[in-house]
Amino acid sequence: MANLAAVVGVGQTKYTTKRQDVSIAGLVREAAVNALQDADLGWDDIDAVILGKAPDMFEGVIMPEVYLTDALGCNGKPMIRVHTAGSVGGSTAIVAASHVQSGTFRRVLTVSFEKQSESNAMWALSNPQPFSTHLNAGAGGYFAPIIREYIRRSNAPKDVGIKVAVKDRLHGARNPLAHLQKPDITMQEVEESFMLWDPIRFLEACPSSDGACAMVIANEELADKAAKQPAWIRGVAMRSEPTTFAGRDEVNPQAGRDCAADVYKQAGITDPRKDLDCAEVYVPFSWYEPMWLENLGFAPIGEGWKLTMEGATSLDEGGDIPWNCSGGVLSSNAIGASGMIRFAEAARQVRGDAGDHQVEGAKLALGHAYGGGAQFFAMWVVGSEKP
Amino acid sequence: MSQPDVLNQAFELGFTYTRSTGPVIGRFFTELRNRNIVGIKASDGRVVVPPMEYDPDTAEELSEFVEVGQQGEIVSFAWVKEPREAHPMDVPFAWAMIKLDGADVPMVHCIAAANESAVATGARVQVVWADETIGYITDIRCFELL
Amino acid sequence: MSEEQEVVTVVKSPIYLKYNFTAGAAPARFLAQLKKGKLTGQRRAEPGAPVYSPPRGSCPASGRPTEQEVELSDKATVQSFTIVYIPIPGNAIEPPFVVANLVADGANISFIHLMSECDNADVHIGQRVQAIWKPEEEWDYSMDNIRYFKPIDEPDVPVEKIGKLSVTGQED
Amino acid sequence: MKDIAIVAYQQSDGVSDAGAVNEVELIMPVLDRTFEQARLDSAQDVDFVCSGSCDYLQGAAFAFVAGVDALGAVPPIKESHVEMDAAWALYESILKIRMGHADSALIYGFGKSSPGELPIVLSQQLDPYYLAPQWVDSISLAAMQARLMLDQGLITERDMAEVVSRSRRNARSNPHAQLAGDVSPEDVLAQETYLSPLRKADCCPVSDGASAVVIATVEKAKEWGLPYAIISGIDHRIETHNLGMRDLTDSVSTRTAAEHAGMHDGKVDVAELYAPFSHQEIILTRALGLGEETSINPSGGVLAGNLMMASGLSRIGEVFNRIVSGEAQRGVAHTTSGPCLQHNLVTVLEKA
Repeated sequence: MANLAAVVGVGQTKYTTKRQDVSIAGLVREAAVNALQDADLGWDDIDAVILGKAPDMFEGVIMPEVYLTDALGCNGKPMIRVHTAGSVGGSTAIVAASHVQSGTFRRVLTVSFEKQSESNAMWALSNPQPFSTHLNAGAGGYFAPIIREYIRRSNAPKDVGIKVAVKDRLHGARNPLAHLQKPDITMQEVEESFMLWDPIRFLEACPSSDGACAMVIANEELADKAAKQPAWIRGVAMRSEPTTFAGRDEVNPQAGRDCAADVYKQAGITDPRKDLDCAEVYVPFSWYEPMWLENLGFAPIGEGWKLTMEGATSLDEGGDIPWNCSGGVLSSNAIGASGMIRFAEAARQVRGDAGDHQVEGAKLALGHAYGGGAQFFAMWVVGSEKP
Repeated sequence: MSQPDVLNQAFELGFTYTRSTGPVIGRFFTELRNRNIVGIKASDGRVVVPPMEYDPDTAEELSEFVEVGQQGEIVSFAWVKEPREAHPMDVPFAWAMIKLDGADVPMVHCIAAANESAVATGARVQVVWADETIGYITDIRCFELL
Repeated sequence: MSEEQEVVTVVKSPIYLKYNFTAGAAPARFLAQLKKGKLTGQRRAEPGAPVYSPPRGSCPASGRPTEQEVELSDKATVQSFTIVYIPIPGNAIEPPFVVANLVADGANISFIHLMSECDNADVHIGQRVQAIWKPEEEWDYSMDNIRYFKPIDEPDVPVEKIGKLSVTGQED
Repeated sequence: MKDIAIVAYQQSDGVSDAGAVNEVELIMPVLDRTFEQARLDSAQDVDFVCSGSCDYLQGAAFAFVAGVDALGAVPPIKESHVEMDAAWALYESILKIRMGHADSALIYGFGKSSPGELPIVLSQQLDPYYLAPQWVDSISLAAMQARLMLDQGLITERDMAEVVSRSRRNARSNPHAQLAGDVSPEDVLAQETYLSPLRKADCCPVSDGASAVVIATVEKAKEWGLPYAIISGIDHRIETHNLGMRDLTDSVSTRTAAEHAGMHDGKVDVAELYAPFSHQEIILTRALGLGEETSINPSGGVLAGNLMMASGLSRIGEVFNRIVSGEAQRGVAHTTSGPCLQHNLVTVLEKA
């Protein structure tokens, strides 16, 4: 059995379009220092550093751990770099946890980041290779047809995506770190926003952000003595499947279903909507909330949108299973960090440390990330109580 | 199946990145634009050029700038007989680790020299500034032998 | 430091790397057929194995090489689509335009391509389309030999049959 | 902690240009042979898969995603990736087994370096403000490191030539080697300098290729009935990114990693060292304290062929081969990343 491990420190930067006041190292460092301060620890207390980010082309720095060694106090320590596309922030947290859960290290620091303003995400993600079609209009162009197929299958009303876009921005307005601050957003404003990739409107898509997120993960002995309430890691799971294959269900990928089943089993969850108090789920395009509600077993197939429309996932509407109280990816998207933000925000909830977006009395929370063509999944469940 | 045709095509993976410098690198570049070179004091007192943001030994943020000389000594070098297209010079030159006067840690930059035998470890060099300095590492066009 | 000048906070860093790309064996075979005006797919050399187009070298579900070449029809079915309202970097096409996930008859997987000669509002899942090719003298090792797909007057394919039609357009 | 064993290792031939072969076509044949050796049908038969690759080698984002197409990942598998040499993917897999979430794992690394100009590509892993914009290539940095050693009398050019000579001669018995032959130190010294003080022979070639390893708990290895070698220790350390603040004539991080991996707990019969340049093999040999009793780079090492992102994993595989063949009882494998040996991983393997 895995050794117990817990999040004992969380640190984030403010998410914003351009962090022009810091270098790449400065950005990463800021989140790391915040996590150490949150844990009331110093650099010497860290045994290893686990770094994650999406493609190196975003910043044009190859294998950036080589350059970030000193910013993360790693000289003489082990340092590892994870890259699993958009799910990387989540995968990185899981790899970091394995450093402790394996009994190999006592306490580690994990950091994920993206400084997207150094380049252009559309360019970095769509840069064509010779002999290939040049019709790749960014991530939205890829996911829009899958969303269209979901709408066809579920017969969901057209305004479900609009509702999610409003709900997550209202959540984001409670979170001072969120990139988009839109406390007055309305359904009409989203509906009237520019259509990008039909059926995805501008306000139904995530922004492009600079930012970093960090966590300190410690073993049982150290977590018991932690400065603040630890978030105990109750389950970790990853799954991958190929981008395309004949018969693949792109709307409801099996890798996501399997990953959820695995992490729920570890955490003793049989009914996620009932057993979990909240969830931070990777929703970069608004329609992915109802799709993942079904994929993750919060709602029967074809009925995820009903939860959304009933307000079940809304903090403001007093929903029973609030999703993305931090504002989610729709409010802040520093790609490499986005998955880790979900994991860290889940930890903040069960630590009772989520400020104005706290779900009262949250004891068990899900952190979720996905990447590639919705083919790479990483999830964890964290709880306020030691298992 | 038949043998495939071998299909080759050159392509360029290119972007002009916008890098925000933060205060330490920004100060160094600002000084370069004014044709000055500054280093930074590490926790153990060593002067590091170009200035590092964080100390390798203590991980602390560094902030104490020190102006250093524009001449220095070659600590080691590599002679580039056939410059690559990306290299800063199109004639043979040396890459070198150069310890500037007043610095304790060598920096890497290039040296213009007629031939390999003109360059030697311990030899003195001085900065050659670019015609126009813009606040970037290439404001130091190269070093030349004294 | 001189007082009148602003402190440097942002620099431009051009990073341009040159590569010489060589297409993989499976894509190269596919492209060589396209140059002859033929749309092909590939599959594992087993009866009933799924047909991939464009082929990438493996049957991703099994991880085995796709050693058998299969000629496909240039008729296809719309599996899904998006209407793109923003320009694509490096592509001259004027928005809004339809990018569709199309499954060619005889293939079991979709590829993306443009749809044109249609009312964007009428495009729908299950719709039948056919390739409009460039003039033969312009054919190259490229999927761009097909300019776009346009709707044809054939009945819609029921959703559960999309991706399962034979090369003749019949149910497999 | 559970004892973990290596049960299979395969590598493709190191070639200077793999030509009309994409990522998945590069990986599939190696995995085929690996599955055959481990008597597995596919990646479905292991509990975890982890790979190492680098997008910039071939200049395409998400190179590793294509790798998944070689795995037969339907139904979905537990899978992860490091943008590092696959030896670190092995490290991640070991943690996964130690924590009880897997009993077996497939690890693979691949790289197609030939499309780009590798030494220039690697310049972009340096400090993005001070060094990368100067396009300081990886060979030039190594050349400066070699000169420091020559100047300080720590090595001679002949010492370097002897490393090359032994590599080429050892490589004659390695069917996957790219450069092999009966080359004497005199032959090497007779070459003109390339990037002085380095000669071309002092530098590893650029290679395309892939390699793969299967690891499992010892119980699982026994259940499978396969010959195996035990991974008795593994550790890695990184050093400051400021080249001027490192003692480039030594490899402190290699020494630390070896100590933490328990290398000195017994005799080392064989060592496979990831030394892309001849003088770096000498630095590593000294940092590890290896003497006459250790056979160094019997495969020829990476001077005989350097499969970027897979070479480190291959070093571990080569030691495994020596142990299961009975040539060695105990061995050490070393992997490096970054300029001038900045980041080093040491694995200790023992006979079962």
